[in-house]
Amino acid sequence: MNAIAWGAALLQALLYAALAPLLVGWIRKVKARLQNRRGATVFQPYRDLRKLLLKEARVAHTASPLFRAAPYIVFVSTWLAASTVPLIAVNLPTAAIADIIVLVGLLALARFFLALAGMDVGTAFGGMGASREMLVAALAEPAMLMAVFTLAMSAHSTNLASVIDYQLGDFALRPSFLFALGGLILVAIAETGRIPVDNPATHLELTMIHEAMLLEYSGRHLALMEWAAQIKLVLYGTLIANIFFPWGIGLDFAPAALATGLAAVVLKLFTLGAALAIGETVLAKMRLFRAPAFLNLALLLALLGLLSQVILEVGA
Amino acid sequence: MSITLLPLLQQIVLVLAAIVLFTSFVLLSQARLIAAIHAFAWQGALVAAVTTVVAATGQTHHLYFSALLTLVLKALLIPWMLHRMTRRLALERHVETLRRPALVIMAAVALVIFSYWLVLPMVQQEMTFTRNIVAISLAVVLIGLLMMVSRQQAVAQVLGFMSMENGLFLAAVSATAGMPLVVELGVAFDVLVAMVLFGVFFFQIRESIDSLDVDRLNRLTETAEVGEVSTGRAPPRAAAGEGG
Amino acid sequence: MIALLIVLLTPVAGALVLAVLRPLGAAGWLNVTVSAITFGAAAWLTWMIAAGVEVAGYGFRVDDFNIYLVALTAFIGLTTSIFSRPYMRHVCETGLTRQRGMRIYHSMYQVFMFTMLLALTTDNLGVLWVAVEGATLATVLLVSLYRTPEAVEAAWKYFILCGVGIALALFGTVLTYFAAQQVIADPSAGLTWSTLYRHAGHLQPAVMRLAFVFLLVGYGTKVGLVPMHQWLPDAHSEGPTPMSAVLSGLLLNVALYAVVRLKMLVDGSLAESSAPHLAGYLLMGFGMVSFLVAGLFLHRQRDIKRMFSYSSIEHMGLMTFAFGLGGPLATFGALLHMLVHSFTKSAIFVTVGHATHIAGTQRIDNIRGLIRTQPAVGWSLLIAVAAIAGFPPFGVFTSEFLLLNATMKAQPWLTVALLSGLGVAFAGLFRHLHPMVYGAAPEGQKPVRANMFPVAIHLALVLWLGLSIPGFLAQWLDRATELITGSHLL
Amino acid sequence: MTQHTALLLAGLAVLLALVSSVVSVAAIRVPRVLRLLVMPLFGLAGLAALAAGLLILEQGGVATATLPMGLPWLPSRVRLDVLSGFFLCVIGVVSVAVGLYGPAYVRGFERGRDSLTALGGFAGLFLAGMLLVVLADDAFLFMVAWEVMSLSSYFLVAFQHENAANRRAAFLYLLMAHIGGLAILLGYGVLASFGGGFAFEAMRAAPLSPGWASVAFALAFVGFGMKAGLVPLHAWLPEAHPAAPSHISALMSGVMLKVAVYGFIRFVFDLLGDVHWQWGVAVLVIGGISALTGVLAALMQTDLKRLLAYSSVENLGIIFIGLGLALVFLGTGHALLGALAFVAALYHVLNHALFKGLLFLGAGAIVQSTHEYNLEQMGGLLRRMPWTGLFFLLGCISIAALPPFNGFVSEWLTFQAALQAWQLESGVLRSLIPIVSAVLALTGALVAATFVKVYGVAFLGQARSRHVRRARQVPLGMRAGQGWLASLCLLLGVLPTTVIGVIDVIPRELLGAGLPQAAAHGWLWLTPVSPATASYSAPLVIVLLAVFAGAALWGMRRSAVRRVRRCDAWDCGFAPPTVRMQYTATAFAQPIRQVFGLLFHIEESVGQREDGAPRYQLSIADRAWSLFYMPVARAVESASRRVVRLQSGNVRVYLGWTLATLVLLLWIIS
Repeated sequence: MNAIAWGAALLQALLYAALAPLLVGWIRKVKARLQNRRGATVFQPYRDLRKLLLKEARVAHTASPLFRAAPYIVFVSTWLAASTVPLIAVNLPTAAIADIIVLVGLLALARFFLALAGMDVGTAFGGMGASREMLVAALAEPAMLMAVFTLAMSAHSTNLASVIDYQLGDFALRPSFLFALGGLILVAIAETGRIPVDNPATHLELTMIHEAMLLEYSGRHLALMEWAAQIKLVLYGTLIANIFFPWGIGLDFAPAALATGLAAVVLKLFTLGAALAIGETVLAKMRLFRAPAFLNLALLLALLGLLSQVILEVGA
Repeated sequence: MSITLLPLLQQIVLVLAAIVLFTSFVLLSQARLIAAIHAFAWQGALVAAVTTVVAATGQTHHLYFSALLTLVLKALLIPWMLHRMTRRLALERHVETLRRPALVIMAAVALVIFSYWLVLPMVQQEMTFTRNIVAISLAVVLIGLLMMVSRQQAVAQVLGFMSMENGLFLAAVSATAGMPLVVELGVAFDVLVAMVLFGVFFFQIRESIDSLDVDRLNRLTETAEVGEVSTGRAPPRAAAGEGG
Repeated sequence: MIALLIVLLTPVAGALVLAVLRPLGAAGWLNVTVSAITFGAAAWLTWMIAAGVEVAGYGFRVDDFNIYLVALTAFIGLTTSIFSRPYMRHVCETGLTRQRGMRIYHSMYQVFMFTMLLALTTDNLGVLWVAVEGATLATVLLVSLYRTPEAVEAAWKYFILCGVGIALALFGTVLTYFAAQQVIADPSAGLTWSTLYRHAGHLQPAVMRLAFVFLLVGYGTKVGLVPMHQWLPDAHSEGPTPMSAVLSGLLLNVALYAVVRLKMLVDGSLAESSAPHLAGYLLMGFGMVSFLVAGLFLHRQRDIKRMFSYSSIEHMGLMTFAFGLGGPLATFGALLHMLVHSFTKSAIFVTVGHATHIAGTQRIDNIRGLIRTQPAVGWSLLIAVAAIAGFPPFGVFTSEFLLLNATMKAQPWLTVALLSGLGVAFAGLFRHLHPMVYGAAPEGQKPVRANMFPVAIHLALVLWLGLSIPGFLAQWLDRATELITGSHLL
Repeated sequence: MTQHTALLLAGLAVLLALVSSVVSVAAIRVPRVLRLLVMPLFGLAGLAALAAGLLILEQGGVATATLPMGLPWLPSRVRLDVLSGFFLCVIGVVSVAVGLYGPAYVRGFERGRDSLTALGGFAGLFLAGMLLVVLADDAFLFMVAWEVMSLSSYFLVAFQHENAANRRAAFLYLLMAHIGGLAILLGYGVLASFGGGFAFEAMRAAPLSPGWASVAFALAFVGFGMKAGLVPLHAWLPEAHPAAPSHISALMSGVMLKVAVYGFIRFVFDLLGDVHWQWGVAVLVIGGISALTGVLAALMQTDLKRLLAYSSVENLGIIFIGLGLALVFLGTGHALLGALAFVAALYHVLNHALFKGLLFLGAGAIVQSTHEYNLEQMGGLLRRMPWTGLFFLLGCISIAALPPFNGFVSEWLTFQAALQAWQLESGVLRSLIPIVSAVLALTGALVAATFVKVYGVAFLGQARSRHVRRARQVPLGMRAGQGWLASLCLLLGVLPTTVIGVIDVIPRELLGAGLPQAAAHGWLWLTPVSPATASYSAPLVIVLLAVFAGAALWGMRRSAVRRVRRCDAWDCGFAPPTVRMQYTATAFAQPIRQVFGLLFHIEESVGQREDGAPRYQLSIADRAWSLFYMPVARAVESASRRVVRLQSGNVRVYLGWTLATLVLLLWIIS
């Protein structure tokens, strides 16, 4: 049993890594269609990664060893964070190893090194990106924690698996979850660097955040960073999908259950991706200093969720 | 109780005491230094007289001695010393301008009433006589202090001080029939030494601010601002000695 | 008895000899010797008392309360004389005073010691008064020793204010005598403290109340209670430093001692009256006012010696408050505080003397970088002030600890005032101390010949008292406490 | 009997500390003594304290002894229980590091004019004082030790006193320490007057009415909070800690603040006994404010040591949040949850001692090799001092509460405690605690930002000034000191279960409730309440990280070209970046400054320098000054100005005062 559980955990870890580019490709595709372009195939991101991996890496003279270590740390911690989120089945051992707070912590670790890497070479852009990233994170992280605390307080657990079990167990239309969902979505948008907070497809120095930190990277280092970003996107998508709409996720590790779980989650992710794409097409990127307002809204929503949980759902 | 019931000697005591009080009023309002010294001498003489009378009433013989002491010290020696000093300081003609004399006199009167009111609670029948004497002497003491407050002339201040001492003597002899002899002597000695020292200081003050106006002894203060202090305070090296 | 006689007569003899002794060095040494003999005799006397020998008679009375002050007085007299020998030589070299001045200084020093010891050991209120007045007369010449205008002015103010105060005290004494005559047959015993204390219950309250006010204002002037304190900073700042040391370390104590003795009488007589604790409340009021006001004064000082004299006022206020508070704990604390304050404060004045010689001035703004110039002086000043500010492990903290807790028990809300006062005073001291000891030394500032032995010994004692109060001293203070309050602490 | 061995060891520690301070007198003549003898003794004292603490912690129980000092009716007694033991460990760990670090570090002062005796002597006294505070068993000894600690650390702050700023800092520090000490003294006074004695047993037995208990609590909170640097009583801390030599700063920030925490715990949880949840609310609020304002202030600093000092304010805030939670839970009768929050606070006490000590030692290393405090002048140090760089990085990760390091564990525990708020009956508390945890979360994120800034500006990029470019590796001893703390940071991050298993004895003996579940599932699993509620397995996280990293590397090897070519920075193809084009610390903080600016007095001005070049000025002031400190100072000043009128200088006025007093009194009595 335990071996199977670990196997499933490993499987879904690999799935995360494997599916991540696909989701990005899908979002790009949808966006292209919405903009009346044909757009590249949904598998384009895989090709990009492969291309980057085959290129030689170039490192600035002024870079320190940390510059070369960072991509691995970022990739690994993001990946580990992702693999603790039940993708196709609940009750994974990884979920027990690391609960929601650890998840946030691992993402913070990744961000920490990402920002340091940005500052390492000593270019203005890198510093700018790091500074802005930390600002966004400083506001997004509490919102994220508050949102998950809302779940945790009603589920009496910070263990994602048990939260999902709880959701599946006795589902009710909870105002707190509504707020939490809203908050989490906003956080996800900010954290994954999507419009309107950041624009993944631009190198206009005044607007970029995430890209500014990657400017100096190339070759496999860049590949790892990009890949990590894609995994992060899937992670947030899965978090939203599987916590708030857990139906279909496998309750045991029988192949059938896993298959349905996979199908279900892929379906959910593609819907979310489509929604995101639509959002990005209709919205415009906002000025950096309106981002705090955006994130304060997220924090407010999350906090309201927590309070309404406390006030309205006593004993829940 | 009314004065008529008192034995004659005690009546005399009361009369003398009243005159002592009057003399201290004279001291308070006397602007001419020499005259003030004379008034002070008279006061001393009167205190001595009181002492003798009390001695006669109470057959307490050592009081004769202290009466003699008082007479010599307060009526003769100290006035004489003051006289000499005023002459050596060329102050015979000195006339002090009293500020608001009426007010000062009023205050003095108030003090007299106050001190009488103070001693009222000492109610014990056989004591009314002494009680009143205590009131008088307390008044004399307070008026002496008032005089020191109101006069800015060093010699006049000393006069005030000495008339306080007179008040004390009066209290000592009339209320308590005299202190133990050792104390009397000690007090007298102290007063004498004090007088000598006062003499020394007159000259020291004179040479330091070439006047005896105590209002001009105002260098040692906290209220002065720093700049002024640097000039006003002791030339520091002089005050504390050369370093190293 | 012999010991007592030696204690009293040695200074007198010393004073007579020193008044005529011309050679300077010899005078200095003789001064030390005389003080040493006095101290030896005092130690002997102390030992006798500790052994339980009754020393009384001829109008003298040595009990647990005054004996420790006698020992303290003799001891500080000795250490100060040790310090004053080189110091005054130095002063003499700078030509501030002449041979004659030195003769006056030395003999008056001994006269002062004599009056102090007399005031402490006598059993007669009149003699007590005479002695305290004598102390004034002895020191007033020393204050004006340098003959600078300021010195003369200070001396005059000192003389006038203390003279008036003392005169009022005499009036109080007369009234006490007056009250005594109603109850004590033998008129000659009418001023004997022990007799009075025995009959305290019968003394007429109305008279005693009146008397106590005069005595309090009178002796309070010498204690330096606000608002009769104005002479104190002047006299301390203008007189020679050894004088300041003994004034702060001894004279104030003796005056306070007199007040406490008289309070004991008044408490006895007022016991059945409407306001039994009147004396205590008066003392508390004066003490608290002096304590707070002096603390505020510290903030606006420009002269280092004035500053520390204000801190003396502050501590005197604290002790007065404690004695007024009454109760064994407070009294014990007050007695202890008297001890440690005298040690610390005289140590401070000794150090300040050296500091002023180093900087050549008493102005705080011109005293800089002492630690750089002469670490011994700088550090001693710093540590001594830390001690006087009530930092452990020094004894002042111990006594303040006791006082605070006594207040806490008796009048909880007054502790707030006490604490804020301590804070204010502390800030006042250190804001001036900091620039003096720290920082770079100004140009051409040179170290001086300094004899830090008295400082070291005083601070060592204070440290010892702070870490642990030796048993015999505790017993001793406790007996004194019992004498004053009538109840044990231990 | 082992308890007594522990107590003996503790005594030995105190003794060694005192000896080290006495020995350092010899440094007047022979400066070498300081680094050859004093510092090693210091380290040994730390070692002894550590040993004593560990011994008593794993033995449990209590040992007492009586010292030949103190008041006649109150001989000073020392008492070693598990709480004291824990704090002995905290003191010991950092002191050992300082003992390793010190010898090489103090070399820097041998050429200076400042007295080495003062440095060594007061450091020894400082340590002895802290140890005695933890050991004291009666209020008197406690106060003595407490003030010895304050006083000696004050002398150390004033050590380099030729710098006027240091003098000011020292004065402010001593003043506030004194006032805080008086408040504590008063608090003990309340207990003593009810309990009838200064011995701690008597105080434990004191029958207090809730009102008086609250008074005592308030006094203790003010007194210890002032020492712990809680906002708004923190003003001295960012001034004093940077002023001291760095190894002392490490002790002050890492240890002395913890001693204040110890005092608070001893006073509130032990002596006061039954707590009220209202106190907890007060502590929570103050703790939250301290944490947030502390980290924001830290983020805006450009002086490295000041920044670290402010972050100490923040960390103490977190600790007090934990204690506040404990008070709330205990006050509402949830002993187990109280124990959980309590353990979280203790764990953070230990962690903060470790990483703040580490960071200050690192700062000291930087200062010694570059003589630079200002971040704006640093840069590129990682390549010049790799070891310090590495250790400092570990410190940054720990303090930023990132897994798998120790900072994360304590923050995780605090969150877990906060998340149990649903068990409380009162809705107010249930909604207050989440808000506090939100503040905690915000704080955590800002800390990360702060230390990204510190590390990025100081160690990454390129040197911004010549003397920094000439920085050299520091001697082995200094590296060893940092290494010791860094490795402990990692260890406590990886093996939290074991550590908590040890700490658990403290709440069990102090509060009567422990965490039975915490270590119930083996050393791998940390499950504070129950596995279903929350679980964290740091070792497995490490393992998985390693596995994934292995996988990634393996993948890279197979698929990617291994060559790496060095070239100029691309920087969007602009001109090759120069040193002055780097993002500065000020610039880094600018966005956050703009968002949270209203908490501070911020004055920005862009002007012209005399040479015509544009000039940017920025001043950030703590609002606490204008709100709390200036009014008091002004009040005292004006009061004294009024009072000195008494000393008008005119003798007649003086006589008038005498007369007036006399008349007044006479009037009063009759």
